[in-house]
Amino acid sequence: MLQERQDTVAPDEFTAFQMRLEVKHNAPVNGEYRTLVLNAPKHLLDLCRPGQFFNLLCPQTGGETPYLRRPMSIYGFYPERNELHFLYKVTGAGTRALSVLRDGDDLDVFGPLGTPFSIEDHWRHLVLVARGVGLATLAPLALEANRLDRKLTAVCSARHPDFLMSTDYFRQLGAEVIAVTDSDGSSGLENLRAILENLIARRKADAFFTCGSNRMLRLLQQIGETHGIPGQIALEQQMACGIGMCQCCVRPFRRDHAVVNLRVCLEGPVFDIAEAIAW
Amino acid sequence: MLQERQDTVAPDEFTAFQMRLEVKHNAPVNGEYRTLVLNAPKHLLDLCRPGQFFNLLCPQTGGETPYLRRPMSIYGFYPERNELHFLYKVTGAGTRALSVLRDGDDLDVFGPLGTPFSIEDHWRHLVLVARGVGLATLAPLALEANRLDRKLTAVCSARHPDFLMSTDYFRQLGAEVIAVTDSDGSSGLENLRAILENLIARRKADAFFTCGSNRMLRLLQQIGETHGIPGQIALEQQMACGIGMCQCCVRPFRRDHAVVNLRVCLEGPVFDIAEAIAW
Amino acid sequence: MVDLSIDIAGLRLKNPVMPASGTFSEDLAGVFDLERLGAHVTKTITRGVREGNPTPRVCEAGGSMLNSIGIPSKGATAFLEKVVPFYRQYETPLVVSISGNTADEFAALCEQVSVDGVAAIEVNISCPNVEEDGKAFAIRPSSTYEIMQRLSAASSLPLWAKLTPNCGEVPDVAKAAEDGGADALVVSNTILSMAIDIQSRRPKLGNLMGGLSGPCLKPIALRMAYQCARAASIPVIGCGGISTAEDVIEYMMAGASAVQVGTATFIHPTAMLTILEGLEAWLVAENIASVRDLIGCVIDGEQDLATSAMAVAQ
Amino acid sequence: MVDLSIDIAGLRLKNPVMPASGTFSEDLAGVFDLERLGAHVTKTITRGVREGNPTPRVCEAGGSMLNSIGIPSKGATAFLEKVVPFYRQYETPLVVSISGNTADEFAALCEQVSVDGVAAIEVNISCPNVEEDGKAFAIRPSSTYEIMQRLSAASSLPLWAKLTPNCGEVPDVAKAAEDGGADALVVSNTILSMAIDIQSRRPKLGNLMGGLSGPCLKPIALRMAYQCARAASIPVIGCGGISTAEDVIEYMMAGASAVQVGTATFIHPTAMLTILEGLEAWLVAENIASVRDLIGCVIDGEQDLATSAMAVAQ
Ligand SMILES: Cc1cc2nc3c(=O)[nH]c(=O)nc-3n(C[C@H](O)[C@H](O)[C@H](O)COP(=O)(O)OP(=O)(O)OC[C@H]3O[C@@H](n4cnc5c(N)ncnc54)[C@H](O)[C@@H]3O)c2cc1C
Ligand SMILES: Cc1cc2nc3c(=O)[nH]c(=O)nc-3n(C[C@H](O)[C@H](O)[C@H](O)COP(=O)(O)OP(=O)(O)OC[C@H]3O[C@@H](n4cnc5c(N)ncnc54)[C@H](O)[C@@H]3O)c2cc1C
Ligand SMILES: Cc1cc2nc3c(=O)[nH]c(=O)nc-3n(C[C@H](O)[C@H](O)[C@H](O)COP(=O)(O)O)c2cc1C
Ligand SMILES: Cc1cc2nc3c(=O)[nH]c(=O)nc-3n(C[C@H](O)[C@H](O)[C@H](O)COP(=O)(O)O)c2cc1C
Ligand code: FES
Ligand code: FES
Repeated sequence: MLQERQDTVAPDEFTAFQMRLEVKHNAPVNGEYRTLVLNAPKHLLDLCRPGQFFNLLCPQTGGETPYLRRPMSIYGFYPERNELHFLYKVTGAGTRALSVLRDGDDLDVFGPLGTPFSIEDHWRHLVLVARGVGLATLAPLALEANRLDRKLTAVCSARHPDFLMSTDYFRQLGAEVIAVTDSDGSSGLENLRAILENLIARRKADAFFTCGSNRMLRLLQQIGETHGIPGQIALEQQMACGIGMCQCCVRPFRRDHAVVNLRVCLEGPVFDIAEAIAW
Repeated sequence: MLQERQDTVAPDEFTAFQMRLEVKHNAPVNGEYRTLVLNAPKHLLDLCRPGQFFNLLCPQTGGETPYLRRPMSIYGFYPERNELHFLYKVTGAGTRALSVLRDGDDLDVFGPLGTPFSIEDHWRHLVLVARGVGLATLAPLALEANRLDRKLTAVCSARHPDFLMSTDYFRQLGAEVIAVTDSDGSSGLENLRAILENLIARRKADAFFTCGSNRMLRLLQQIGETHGIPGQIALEQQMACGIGMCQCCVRPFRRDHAVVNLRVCLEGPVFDIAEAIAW
Repeated sequence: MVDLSIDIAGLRLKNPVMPASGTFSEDLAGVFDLERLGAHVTKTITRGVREGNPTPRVCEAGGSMLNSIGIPSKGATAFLEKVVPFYRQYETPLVVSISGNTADEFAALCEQVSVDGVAAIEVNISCPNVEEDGKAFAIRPSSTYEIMQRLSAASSLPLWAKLTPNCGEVPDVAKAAEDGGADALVVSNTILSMAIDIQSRRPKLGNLMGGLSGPCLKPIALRMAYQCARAASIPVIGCGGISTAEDVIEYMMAGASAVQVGTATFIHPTAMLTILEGLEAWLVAENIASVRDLIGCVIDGEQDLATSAMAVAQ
Repeated sequence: MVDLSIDIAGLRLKNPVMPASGTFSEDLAGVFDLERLGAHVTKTITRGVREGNPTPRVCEAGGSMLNSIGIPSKGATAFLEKVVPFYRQYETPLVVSISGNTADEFAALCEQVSVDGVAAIEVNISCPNVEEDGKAFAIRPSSTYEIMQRLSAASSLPLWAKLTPNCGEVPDVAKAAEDGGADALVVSNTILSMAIDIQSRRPKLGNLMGGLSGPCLKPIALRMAYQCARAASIPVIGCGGISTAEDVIEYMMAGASAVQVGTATFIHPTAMLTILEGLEAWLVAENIASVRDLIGCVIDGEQDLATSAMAVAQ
């Protein structure tokens, strides 16, 4: 087996590191999601930005044999307490292997990777629209908005109130939280549209930030175009290298009236909502 | 991963079984050797004969990825207390993986396999000549000799008195034990020859039983021919299937004035000393 | 009840799972009831006696195995006297694997083993052709076509041609085998490989090189099975790295009508039974009435094979 | 101090470890100092712009990976304007990988990239030749010879011919590449493979088939490296499944003068450094003064290659 390398290079020259980090905590949040907290050096955490991700080498244990690394958004990074957080959903071999990591185990991580969210100076009021693991990607943005003293509204969507995660977290950061669920019907497209248009009418929406879903992409593209409000979306695609070498993670985007393939790992995972193409 | 099958067939129809057995005990005997005790069903132990072996599926753990099964002699089988014993030396990936098995773990075994030692009716006094893991193979023969009420002399050889194993075991079974070691020079060929010729002179050697080493094979072939004393040797060869299908485990033997290839797993591992060819 | 039966060129198998040649023998009857298998396939024999290769004849490499057994053979006469009669006690069809160094020798053996009790002949054309510089018959369409013509003239039994992965023109070879008279294709044999022990600096096999089998071979042989099923219209029998029911399903979706299990039997002697039971359970769970419904059901959008191979653009 | 330097057809490399084409880019400079590598090898480019294949472009199979990226290319002009200048900052030699659908296109590109800052050209002749029914140039000795003649006339830089494992006649192809003017052989590219998702019944790759790389490829590519080193007299650069220093040693013992690391870099981005350090430590421990002493040192008893391949008798 290949042995992992520890920092052989000066920490300030490079943008991403492969290192083994110790598991501090790995536990379920609710029936579907788990959080993983790693003990990370400050120089690594100082490089992290909201919207970036790590490529994780999931262990080969318990009959699971994941081979490629698995991309996982940074759910939180806390240089002051040396913590790097992930929020993940168990879906296949790799995440199943992650779920059996115990406190004190090592996990080989590679990152931070990708283009982060960017908050322009004149965006005073940000709106996040998040569902499921999308929360993982958007959570650090809330912290950043708080740090930059921007107002924040978080529209959190879930199947059922039990699966609404991080709403307390957003509230602690001073965000207005609007929770919608499938179970009470409030997560429907028309209701979401109404919520967002209401925010716009109240001048509480200078930019939208969202993740993953096609439905949300289309809605925000429409609303954004109608009202001239920009936005960013974090997208997913299967990855191998995670840093732009292999070109497996491309998606098509509209740019300069043409369709171009961009790499989710390098040009993304955060893209301009107007350029993204629903799939 | 393939799931293992438990007894899907009537235990009395077949000669060998693939089954998962529970580890009862796995501990060092001395710096070089370990014993592994498995909890085995009586019907399996009832099939075992001295000189036979099992083909073990060493677990893929701790970075070790043994793929083929590893052959291991039966060191002891005790139907009355449901125990199957192995004595092994850690040499490579497979045995390293065996060495980390913990009590309560499962081990997939396949056996019993191979042609056992045979003790002819008129052999009243048996002589074992054993060294190293060869003891593992010869130990059950001592028990069998005891059961059949034969006299037994065990010549046990080791590098150093610390590595002399099983001498107490042989004594308990009423054997006369002659211990020789490299450290005091007593294991040399000439001393061994003297010991054996002395046994012959005292009519305490109707048949020889030994394992593995070339040096011992040559010595016993010479002495056997000179004095007309038959013998059996258990040989090793790399294996895959363990039951005669793949033909990878052949060795050359002298038979009917010709050299023939025989399979160590099926026609062996026990062979007539006169037919074996030193290598 | 799920229907597991399969038809291979007129030969009915009660299920699609059988052993691969060289990884099976009468000895396995001591481990489970061989009547449960779809067919019995014997180790390749040659006409005369062969010793086989120097040891070590097997080794491990990257979670798979290499072998260079070298087809030791007791010869056709001994085989007909001892092995064929053993299998007559079973209803399961017996498939005899043969090979020859020259077309003449191969054809003579083909005729010789066409006896009562033999249901089909697997012709191992992945073996070297001494008349062609030692290159295997099945590495080229032309030599494949020629040998299959010779062999099909020599026997009235169904002939299963066993192909090699050491070949750059698999679809053409498959078509050539069909045109030459093959009744089914077995896809595939092992791929030529090597391993060196860096401590001793010696090849890990006595014969320098050997054939790779087991899990590593699967994606390669599956691709070949798919190519062959699309290129030829005779049944394909998938072989290479199969160790689970899922592997069988994958091969059958790719177009195989049946499968052969090789190395997995060394690792798990009862693998073929476990696989069969898993296959049946999966079909029940998926509510599929007949295993035949799986054959070639992969949704490939009828993409052109040559275009796909080209687009891989290695 | 151990001497790690290597000579490949007149080009001196400070050590024998370099990336494999398509598994490396400028982006890795953000992870470690690229000056430490023996050479820099760029992703294959084509003359014109290419989009590449539909996604998914990669998947896992049996502990290795399949890819069907399809050589997306921004074209030669963009490459010469942006990529070549980036690598000029390093002393490490730059090797540019190129490919073409026709001999003309290939040769034109070969000439076009023969510029200052390029130390050698890797000619990816494992790519399909549209004039030959889409079959890769390197699957036959004849087409290998022809394309190498065309290419070597088009450039005065050293040409490294990258061979394919999808071939039944590797030694002949190696010889043909040498005769056609290749200065070194890169052995090898990925092997054509497939995987199907049995739940969705769809191929796991958007392009149906893809190339297998990683650990499963190692025993196959190692055998090819050995065959090529014995068949040809130009240097062989081993490639396929290398992920540890031991793997490098095995390839060099088999006859490779240097190696390329591909998929391992995806799994361990710093793999090439770990390998280099491991190699150096091993040489020190074994008291070997120069890494060149390893080249071809396998004790093979000069067994005849063809005989060995025949004796495998698959
Ligand atoms: C930039 C980015 C950030 C992500 N952040 C998170 C996160 O914070 N929390 C979280 O739970 N999930 C996240 N995902 C999705 C996560 O990568 C997949 O759930 C995970 O790879 C599944 O692996 P598996 O082995 O469990 O599943 P399998 O289905 O067995 O995976 C098989 C292969 O498909 C790939 N794959 C499967 N699903 C996805 C997916 N949605 N996106 C990309 N590749 C996939 C795997 O990486 C693997 O290569 C993110 C994906 C990307 C691209
Ligand atoms: C019939 C028989 C009975 C045996 N009984 C015992 C026993 O009771 N106690 C014991 O300690 N050892 C015994 N051995 C030897 C034991 O099989 C090997 O020590 C073991 O296979 C080494 O595996 P490894 O992975 O640790 O070593 P590695 O060297 O990594 O093994 C690599 C490969 O070589 C094979 N191999 C290595 N050494 C041997 C060997 N001596 N014989 C056969 N194959 C080998 C392995 O099975 C494996 O396939 C016996 C061998 C045979 C044939
Ligand atoms: C030890 C061994 C011996 C083999 N002998 C033969 C043989 O005699 N004839 C033949 O056609 N194939 C032979 N094969 C190849 C197998 O039949 C099969 O094609 C190959 O192993 C791939 O299947 P697997 O991955 O399931 O093992 C042999 C394979 C192994 C491992
Ligand atoms: C994602 C990916 C892209 C590749 N692209 C190219 C390419 O553009 N040109 C080429 O000659 N080989 C390409 N290869 C093949 C590699 O260069 C190498 O030959 C192969 O992966 C075997 O080495 P490995 O097992 O170390 O990965 C690619 C391989 C991978 C995995
Ligand atoms: S994952 Fe390799 S380029 Fe994006
Ligand atoms: S190990 Fe297979 S025949 Fe002996």
